[in-house]
Amino acid sequence: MKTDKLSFRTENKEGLTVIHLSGELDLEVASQMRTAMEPLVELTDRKLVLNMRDLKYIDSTGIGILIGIVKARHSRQAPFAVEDVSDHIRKLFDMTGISRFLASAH
Amino acid sequence: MKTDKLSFRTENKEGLTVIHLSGELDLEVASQMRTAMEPLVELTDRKLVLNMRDLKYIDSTGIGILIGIVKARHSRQAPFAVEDVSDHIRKLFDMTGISRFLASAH
Amino acid sequence: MSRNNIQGKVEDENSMAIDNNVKLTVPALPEFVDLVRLTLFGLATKLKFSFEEIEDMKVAVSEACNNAVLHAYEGADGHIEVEFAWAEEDELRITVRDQGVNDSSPELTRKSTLHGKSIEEIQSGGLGLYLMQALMDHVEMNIENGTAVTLIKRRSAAERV
Amino acid sequence: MSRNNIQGKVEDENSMAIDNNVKLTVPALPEFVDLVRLTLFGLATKLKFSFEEIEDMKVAVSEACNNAVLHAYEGADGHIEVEFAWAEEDELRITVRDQGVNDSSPELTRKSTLHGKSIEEIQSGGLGLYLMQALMDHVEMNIENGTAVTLIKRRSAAERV
Ligand SMILES: Nc1ncnc2c1ncn2[C@@H]1O[C@H](COP(=O)(O)OP(=O)(O)O)[C@@H](O)[C@H]1O
Ligand SMILES: Nc1ncnc2c1ncn2[C@@H]1O[C@H](COP(=O)(O)OP(=O)(O)O)[C@@H](O)[C@H]1O
Repeated sequence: MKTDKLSFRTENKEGLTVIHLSGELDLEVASQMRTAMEPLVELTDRKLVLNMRDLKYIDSTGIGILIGIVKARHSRQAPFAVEDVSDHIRKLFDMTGISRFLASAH
Repeated sequence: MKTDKLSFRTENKEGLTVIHLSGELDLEVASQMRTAMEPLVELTDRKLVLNMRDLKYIDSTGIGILIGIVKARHSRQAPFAVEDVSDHIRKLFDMTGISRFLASAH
Repeated sequence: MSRNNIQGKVEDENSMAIDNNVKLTVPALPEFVDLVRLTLFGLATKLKFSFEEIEDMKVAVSEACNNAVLHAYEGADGHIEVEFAWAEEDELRITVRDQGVNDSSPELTRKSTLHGKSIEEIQSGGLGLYLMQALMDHVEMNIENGTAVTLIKRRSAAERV
Repeated sequence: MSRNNIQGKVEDENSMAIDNNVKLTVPALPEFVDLVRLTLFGLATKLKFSFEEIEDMKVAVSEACNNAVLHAYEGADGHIEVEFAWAEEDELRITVRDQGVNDSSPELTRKSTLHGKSIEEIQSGGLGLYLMQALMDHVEMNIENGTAVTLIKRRSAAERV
């Protein structure tokens, strides 16, 4: 799936699915992001990782989506993490308090 | 001389001065451009060339400055040319009719 | 419930179709013209105009803004308002307005260029209105409590999606 | 003759000092919020805010715009007006206005976050006002014929030139 604004690249590893996000995760692409993540959240036998190296922008809309994923994976007892988070996005995660729930990936 | 918007790099060759423009040449930097070109226009024993490879924007303000240089060099019987002109800028030069006066550089 | 979509107007039973529009107001100073270009770039990209069409519009809109900066306010403070409007997805109408003084004629006869002139005859200046006309599909100038220049660009067929 | 300069207001004998300002109006739709960010970026760069300060402002302003898009117009068409004003060179005041409905309280008590909550307690939503407060130096909300959120950011001393 790919738009100009936000795109996803999937990397399948042993017991692990890494989704590389690139672009901007804002209100305009929120439903596209939710749709893309829905089936992945159900893969409970694999760890799910969001790689944020090329994510240029996120705000409370995106953080809200992450909270949804955190809760869905927790209730399914399946692991979830983010990796390669930029300093600016890390700051937003720390401010809002979501960092605690985004176990480091490795 | 260097601002964020328009910068100049001078390359001195045998009998030739090449000024590499980069950035945007618009109304905001017009007087800066005129100031930078004034002494160069007087070097009548050398050919003067403006390299436009990294020039991202020009409009009638910049074309007006080029007309001034064309006339000043002509009245001093000194050669002047532009080189590495992008398709878009070439189109503006052709539309306005200044192309004829900007002998190709080599 | 009806929502305007970026691709064009949506009509429903209860409301008249309205144009989509974006407006930007900046001080009439040289250093703000590139902000107009930046906003134009962002919007025209959304509307799927081609790179070349966007470059053409950037120059035409800057020419109109330069004129407002240089001629309208005679050194006093003033603003430029740029309105971008589109009803159909393939036509962008840009109006550049100032509240300044304009003693020129609003009749846009085809302006002269450097073509056919000798090097002694050519002069700096006077190319702005010509470039607006050459780069856009339609140009109008309205002088009344200031100047309003309307610039229309149609997206080429090849770019339509 | 006095001219406002981008670096701040200029006073002369005859006229009161006025604030410099740039205004952008866009439809209250999700796809226009990034246009607000683009204009903010262009302007804040001119004003020599640091990269990090600009990123902070982008998020805060987007949060205010997202709220106007999501809550103000209840599905009907509407616009968001974003005004950027600066009198001193080191303070940018951004006001995000809509003409919609707002039933919430304008008193900005410190909003809650996910800190100290268990995974079962945390919920999506409700972080927008918190982030505006955390990322800006000052935030005000005014509810009257719609909502006006004023966001103020001071440029850090290290960035001053
Ligand atoms: N916004 C404006 N306010 C006042 N006068 C204007 C405005 N736009 C154009 N004009 C007048 O029209 C003339 C022609 O404009 P133009 O073709 O762009 O050339 P130039 O600006 O180089 O003179 C200007 O010299 C000016 O007298
Ligand atoms: N522009 C607005 N118009 C109407 N209601 C608003 C506006 N801005 C904020 N609100 C109200 O304030 C509440 C809190 O906003 P916020 O903290 O950003 O969280 P969220 O938008 O996720 O609910 C919103 O749920 C809404 O009820």
